[in-house]
Amino acid sequence: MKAGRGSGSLSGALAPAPTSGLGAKPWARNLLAPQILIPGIAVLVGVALVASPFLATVVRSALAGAEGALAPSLRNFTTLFQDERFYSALGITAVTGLAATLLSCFFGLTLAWIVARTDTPGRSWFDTLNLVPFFLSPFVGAVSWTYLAAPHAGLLNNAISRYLAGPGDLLNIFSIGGVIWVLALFYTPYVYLFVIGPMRRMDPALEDAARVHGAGFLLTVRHVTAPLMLPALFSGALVVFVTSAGLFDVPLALASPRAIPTIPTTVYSLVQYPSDYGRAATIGVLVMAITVFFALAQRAYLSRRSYATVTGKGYRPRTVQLGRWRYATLALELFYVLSGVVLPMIALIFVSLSSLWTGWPAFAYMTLGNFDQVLFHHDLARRALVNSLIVAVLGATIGVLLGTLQSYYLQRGRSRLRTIMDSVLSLPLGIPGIILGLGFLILLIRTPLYATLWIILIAYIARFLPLATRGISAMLLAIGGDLEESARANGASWAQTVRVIVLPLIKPALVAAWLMLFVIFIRELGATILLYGQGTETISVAMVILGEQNFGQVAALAVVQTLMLVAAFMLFRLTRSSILES
Amino acid sequence: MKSDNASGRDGTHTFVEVTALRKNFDGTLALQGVSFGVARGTTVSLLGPSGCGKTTVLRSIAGLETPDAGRVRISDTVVFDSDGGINLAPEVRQVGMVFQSYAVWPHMTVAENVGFPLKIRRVPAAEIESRIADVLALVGLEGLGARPATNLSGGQQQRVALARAIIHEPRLVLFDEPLSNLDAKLRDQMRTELKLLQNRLGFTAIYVTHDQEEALALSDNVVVMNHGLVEGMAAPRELFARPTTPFVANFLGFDNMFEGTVAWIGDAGTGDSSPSVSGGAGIPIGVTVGEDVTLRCFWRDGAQLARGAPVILAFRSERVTLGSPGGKDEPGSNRYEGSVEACVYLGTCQDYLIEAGSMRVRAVGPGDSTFGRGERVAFSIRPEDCCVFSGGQSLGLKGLTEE
Amino acid sequence: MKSDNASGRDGTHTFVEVTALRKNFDGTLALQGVSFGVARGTTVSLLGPSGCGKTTVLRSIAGLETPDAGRVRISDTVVFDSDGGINLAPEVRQVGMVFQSYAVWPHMTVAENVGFPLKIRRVPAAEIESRIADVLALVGLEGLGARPATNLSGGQQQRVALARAIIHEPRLVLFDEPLSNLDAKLRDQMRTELKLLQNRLGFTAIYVTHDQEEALALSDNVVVMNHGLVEGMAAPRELFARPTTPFVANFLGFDNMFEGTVAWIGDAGTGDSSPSVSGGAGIPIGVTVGEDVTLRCFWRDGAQLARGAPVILAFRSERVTLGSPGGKDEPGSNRYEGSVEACVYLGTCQDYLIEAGSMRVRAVGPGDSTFGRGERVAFSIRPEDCCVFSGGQSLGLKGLTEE
Amino acid sequence: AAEEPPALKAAAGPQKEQLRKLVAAAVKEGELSYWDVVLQPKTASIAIEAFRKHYGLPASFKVNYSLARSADLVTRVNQELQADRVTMDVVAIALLPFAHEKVKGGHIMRYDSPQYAAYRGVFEKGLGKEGYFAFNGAYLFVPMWDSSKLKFKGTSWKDLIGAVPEGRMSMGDAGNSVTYLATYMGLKTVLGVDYFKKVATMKPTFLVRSEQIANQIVTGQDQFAFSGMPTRAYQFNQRGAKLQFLLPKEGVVLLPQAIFILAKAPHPSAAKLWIDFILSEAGQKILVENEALISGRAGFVSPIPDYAPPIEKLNVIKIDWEKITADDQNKAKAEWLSIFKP
Ligand SMILES: Nc1ncnc2c1ncn2[C@@H]1O[C@H](COP(=O)(O)OP(=O)(O)OP(=O)(O)O)[C@@H](O)[C@H]1O
Ligand SMILES: Nc1ncnc2c1ncn2[C@@H]1O[C@H](COP(=O)(O)OP(=O)(O)OP(=O)(O)O)[C@@H](O)[C@H]1O
Ligand SMILES: [Mg+2]
Ligand SMILES: [Mg+2]
Repeated sequence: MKAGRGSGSLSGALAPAPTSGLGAKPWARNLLAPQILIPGIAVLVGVALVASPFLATVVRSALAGAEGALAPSLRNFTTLFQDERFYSALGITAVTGLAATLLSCFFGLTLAWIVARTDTPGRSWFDTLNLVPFFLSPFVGAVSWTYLAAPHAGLLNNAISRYLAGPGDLLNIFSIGGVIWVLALFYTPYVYLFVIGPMRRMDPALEDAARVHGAGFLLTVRHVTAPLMLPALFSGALVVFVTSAGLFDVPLALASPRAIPTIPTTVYSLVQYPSDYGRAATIGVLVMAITVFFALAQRAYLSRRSYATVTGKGYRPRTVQLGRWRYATLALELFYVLSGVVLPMIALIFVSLSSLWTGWPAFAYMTLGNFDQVLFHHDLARRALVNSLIVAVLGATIGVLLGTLQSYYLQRGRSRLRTIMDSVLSLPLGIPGIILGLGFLILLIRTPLYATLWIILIAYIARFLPLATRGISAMLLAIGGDLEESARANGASWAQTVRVIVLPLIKPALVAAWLMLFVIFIRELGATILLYGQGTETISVAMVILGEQNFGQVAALAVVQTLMLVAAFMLFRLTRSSILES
Repeated sequence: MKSDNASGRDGTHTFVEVTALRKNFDGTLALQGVSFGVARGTTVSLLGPSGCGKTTVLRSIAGLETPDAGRVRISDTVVFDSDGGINLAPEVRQVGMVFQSYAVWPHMTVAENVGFPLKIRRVPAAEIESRIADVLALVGLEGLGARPATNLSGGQQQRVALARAIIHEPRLVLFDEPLSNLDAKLRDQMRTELKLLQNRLGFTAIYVTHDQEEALALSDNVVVMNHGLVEGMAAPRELFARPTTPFVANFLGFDNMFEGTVAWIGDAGTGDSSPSVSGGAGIPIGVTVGEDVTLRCFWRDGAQLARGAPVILAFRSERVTLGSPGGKDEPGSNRYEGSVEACVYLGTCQDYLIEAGSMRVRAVGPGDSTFGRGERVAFSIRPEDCCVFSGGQSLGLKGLTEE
Repeated sequence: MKSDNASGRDGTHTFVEVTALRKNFDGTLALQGVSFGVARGTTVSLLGPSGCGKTTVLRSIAGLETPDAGRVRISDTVVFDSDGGINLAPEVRQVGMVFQSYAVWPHMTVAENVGFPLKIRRVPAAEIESRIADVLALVGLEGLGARPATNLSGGQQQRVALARAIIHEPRLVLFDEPLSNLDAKLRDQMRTELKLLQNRLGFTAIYVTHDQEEALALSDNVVVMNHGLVEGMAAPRELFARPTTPFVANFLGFDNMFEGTVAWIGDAGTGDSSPSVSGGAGIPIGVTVGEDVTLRCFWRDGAQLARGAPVILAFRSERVTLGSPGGKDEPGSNRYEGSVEACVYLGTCQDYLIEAGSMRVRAVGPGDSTFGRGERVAFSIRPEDCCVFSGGQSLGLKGLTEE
Repeated sequence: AAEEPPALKAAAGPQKEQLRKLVAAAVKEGELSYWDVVLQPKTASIAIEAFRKHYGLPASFKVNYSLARSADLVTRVNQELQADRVTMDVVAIALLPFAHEKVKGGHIMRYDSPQYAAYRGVFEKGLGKEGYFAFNGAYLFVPMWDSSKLKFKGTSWKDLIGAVPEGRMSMGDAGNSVTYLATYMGLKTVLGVDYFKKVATMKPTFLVRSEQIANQIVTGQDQFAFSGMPTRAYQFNQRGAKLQFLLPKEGVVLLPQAIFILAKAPHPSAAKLWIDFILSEAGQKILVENEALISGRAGFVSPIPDYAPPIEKLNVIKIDWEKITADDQNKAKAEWLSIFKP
């Protein structure tokens, strides 16, 4: 039987219905609908933000010659590819990046599992503590670790030689291992942030099934838990790999002193006078290519399988009773918190309280002078605190707004361009901060934005928007579209639906994204260093300036900055609604 | 209600009219031209297997999906017309909808969920409150208004979704498998409540389900869908008694289906000289199933039928009568013997799987019947209980059993 | 099998023995002392409403939950004993388990899912492959091994979970509501398949469900649970015919339940002089329900019963016989008249809600019965079909109806 | 004004009139933008305060001071020039080749400061360019150690070789800092490439920040610094350290901070006044006292001769900064890298 017969008697005779349409072409009206228009604009803004530094970088990479006499050429590429030092830098960066990514994935996944799924004592505390290294920032972390593990001078080495009669250079932070260690420690929170949500939402029966069918604890983790976290893990790993590979200050502090070449320090060298921006941009282009490659590979890999782990019925979050293993997980947690938070903070505090740091706390040098200088006497430091706060609050707010709209487009939109946009919008993750700063400098120097906070703000948003978009997208993905549709069907317009349904539901992700942007903006340096002007210095710029003279003051500023960030974070945790956590 | 003049203007009595809807999802033809109508105040069920396009139809009516072609009219408003370029936004279509997943908003209390449609319509707060209380009482959730919506059991959440869909007294309520997530007991209960509610409020309803009992229990008309097409549309009793296609038959519980050939037509059978039995308006025919068994049944389709033509024979397991073997062979009763292959005790009844030659017949016996596994048993099917379809239609059946 | 000497040692024939399990979840007494045994090769169902502790019992047996007290023995191994401090890890208990949510690993193919228990046990790859093929054939999933597990329909996923649970030939298979996510048609089908499979493989099974049909269909013994306690344990037919408590009765489909008082005991009724009817082993009594109606039934409990004592009367809607009003009143037949309040067509049958004085009776009539809403109708219940419980037990009923 | 500011008091005749005009113009301009790569903000505040007093500028007159890293400042200047949107007035940078390059490009304002009279010697030695820039202070990188930890008695660059075990000496990273590179280029002319190859066998660690170089000697991580900065020794010793440095007999590379006005400076008059002040006796005193920089001013008496010796006392290695091109520097950088970071 065909549809014709199925239409039945009731609808047999059709009379022309009154036409109540607007008369406009359907596609035109579609484009003007707010749910298309507003996210669309956000995406266009995002593309514009990507396009300018991207184009600047690409164009600059294709220009060679002396400053002022640049000509289009592929020389940058050919000379780069003939440079052996480039290849060894590439190799070392790949090794450190991969090792750091693997290690931070291990830590991030394990810690998230411990906090979300086990009965390890004190896990609600660890939920906060695991994120503190994120506030310390890798650079401050690297510096702190040099105070801890520099040969012959680090606190740990000194302790070993003093109390254990060991050699004074047992630990050497100035090595590839040191770079990996610090990167892993301080990028772990990224993975943790990406993984903890899915971990909380995973159906524990999937693990139970493995246990019952003969897999011991470790085999279960290997065969079930870890693979199921792959999508989130991949997102986190991608961010860690790309940003850690582009981060210059950690290798500069830890690898360069021992003449270990890396890509980010090579880029840093290239932009030092006498500078070679062409070659730096060329490396930037390659890094972007790698970013895109990884993003596409991730997408391709994930699209082959389904990772939906939330099964509605019969699902009840359960914690694993670890028994005696509780102490093992507790030990791992303590180890991480000790390495990532406690020890670096102790080192920083010691240094910040010393007028002269001699490698061991000495009562004779104790002083509060560094804090006094930073907090009350340094115009620069105080101005920088204010500027950073303004940029961070404003930037994080704008970033979350754009990120929300972009994720809405990426997750809910119908456009065919969605997948391409997803890759395009994540491009800035692969642009080294200083190159991106240069791009914006070239672009905006003729505008009134030059030497204002706005130019910094724009660069920050351009660079880190993908992080917000990724985080919010993940949450939006987890929330069924039917919650919105039922609001529409019940009479709410799109705007009302977004306000009353979508935003409250994704609030945890919004808060997380805001926090992430806020923190990053407070401490970002690479993109700022060329863009700050007189009166628009940020905290990181102040740290660099202070770092030329007195590291005690830098340590004091770092302590202040960290306390400020952690306080902001605690405030958020307290006010955060726990509806979706349960 | 607005719709009062709809019938006058259109010359029909349909309140909702869906015409030739087509929808293509990246190559999946979800709808291939679906048309049906719903009379005012009645319930139409869309029934069909998973993936046949039921939800897509419903979403197209609600405005949540934009079909590629077709027309949807609700009351006297054309809400969608691909030719006229009309596509009203969901919020102006003024319908209520209950989602398969409930779609109860987890960040709101029960009262906030239920009061949402009124709040959106800027009804005064005091009135909202009293109407929430009324409608919660109606669905049996008195006093639970202040609870977070996620603290409810599945059945209660379903009622919240229902209350939300009817609080603004929509002219049309759409239900997308609202009961499929409930366990059997609760499902029965909610079914009854839904029916009572509709009687009381008198809204028009379109009800999507893949459960035949639900469709039969709740609706005035059933539209059976398959692969994006309407396979049949009729009132429940008609549909249940005389399914029009093998697909519909199978879907409506004709759980014994066999391919066979026509052995004889009319009273003058060849091998079997059984006397004529008045079987409604059909011609008695014989259908050979497997190698040896020929069943007597009636051909009700007006179409010509030739001897030896391939047909499909179908009957329900509940219509199979069981008895001890060796009894007398009543003429025209299709009585056979076989052995019990499996038997499942279900309390009020027992399910049997009986092997008789090349046929495997499902049968239902009373709860206290005592045929054991491997035992010989006699079974008979009345010719009136058999449905015969011409064999060309077996395609639909194939698509179904594959699932 | 290992268990051969178990009976000898223990002096019992139970293969699984659960003794006095207690479990407290932050104040919720999930289990308050649950004991039961399962004979080798048989199936025991745990039946009970949501939240009664069924899953907790099953998980305790599997080792996924650590009870606060009690003992669990599987074959001749004590796998858990709170006194002896024994608590074996799940992976060494050698059971198979089918989870309510299937818990099919979405990142593996069907074959990988099914082969997992063997891979973990380091069975050679070639053998794994052949055994996967065998077991997939067994559950009817031939050729689907290479598919991603999530590309399957619900019913197919359920079979994957089943195949995974039996591939390593466990001595005990645990099922946690394996069919509750399926629609009615598929559920029926899977039920039959499960039964056949167990017959073929002969494993011992514990089966958790809240669906009475499932419990009755699949098991040799049914344990009815309520609020962390065992309410009754019996073979399906026994349980179905003579539930021991009102709770069990209600749960097993006695959908008409009334509180009443004993009007007369023995043959000498007061107001009603009906003659004695041989009703099994019970004493005939009269029970007054509401203001005016007195039903004749049998008291089977050995306990003493006084006139005027509060009792609970229960019967099934399927056992109510419907007829036209005004017919003759057969003696002892509990025949009354009422009017149809609601009527739901279900195809093979129709559900009626009948109001007769202060009683509201649910009844099931044949699919082709034609009593309309508001129509007068006569109904009767045979005394043998009524169950009477002493009124002190009404507590259990209350807890149930609240849900 | 009843009370004449010191600058006007000191001047006389037509000069006085000119100065008065200049001050008036500067007041009208209202502010000044000054970029530097060395001066700490604290020092800058002292200088700015003195500057205002010296010329009697109102409190509303703003001197915007920024400290930047050399490479970033170079980029910034280049970008502003390319975009023809100059916001900086005075720039001080220890990169003479860069300053010469900008003079050639016509980007530096010609200004004959009255103070240049005291800088003849500087111009003669090729450490400045008459009419365009002199230097407000110079610094240098020399061997340094902690006298409480190491007894070192050497007098020559060559005495460094083998003075401490492998891996216990730090060195300025010429791959990442142009000032260390310039030092290398200068030293190479007197010590030769082979000398540096020997240094490389000591497996030095490479640091950029002079602060860190000094600190690592204090903590004992390094026993010796190849590129110690006397300024740091001064500052650390004030806090209790015992740093000591050596001015080797072969000579040192002096790194003068060229200070100049950009041709399109938005506040040229204020800029001229600033140059005049910084190069004056008073200005130089502030810089030397606070930053231990070496003054190029003739007749200037250093208040801390131990750390900032008078320029005449130094054996400055002669370098023709004007001839050095970016290309030369790139070549030297590559050479340094191949020696130290093969
Ligand atoms: N957004 C979509 N994108 C792609 N395909 C879709 C989409 N929505 C539906 N389909 C496909 O269209 C067909 C009809 O889907 P629909 O949801 O209407 O089925 P249904 O009858 O409601 O099924 P069910 O009973 O499983 O809910 C299916 O094949 C489905 O896979
Ligand atoms: N991990 C847990 N934490 C707290 N309470 C729990 C936990 N697991 C079970 N409970 C509680 O214990 C009781 C028994 O739960 P259980 O899951 O055994 O019930 P069930 O009979 O399987 O119910 P259902 O049919 O809904 O699956 C319930 O009240 C439940 O809320
Ligand atoms: Mg659907
Ligand atoms: Mg359960």
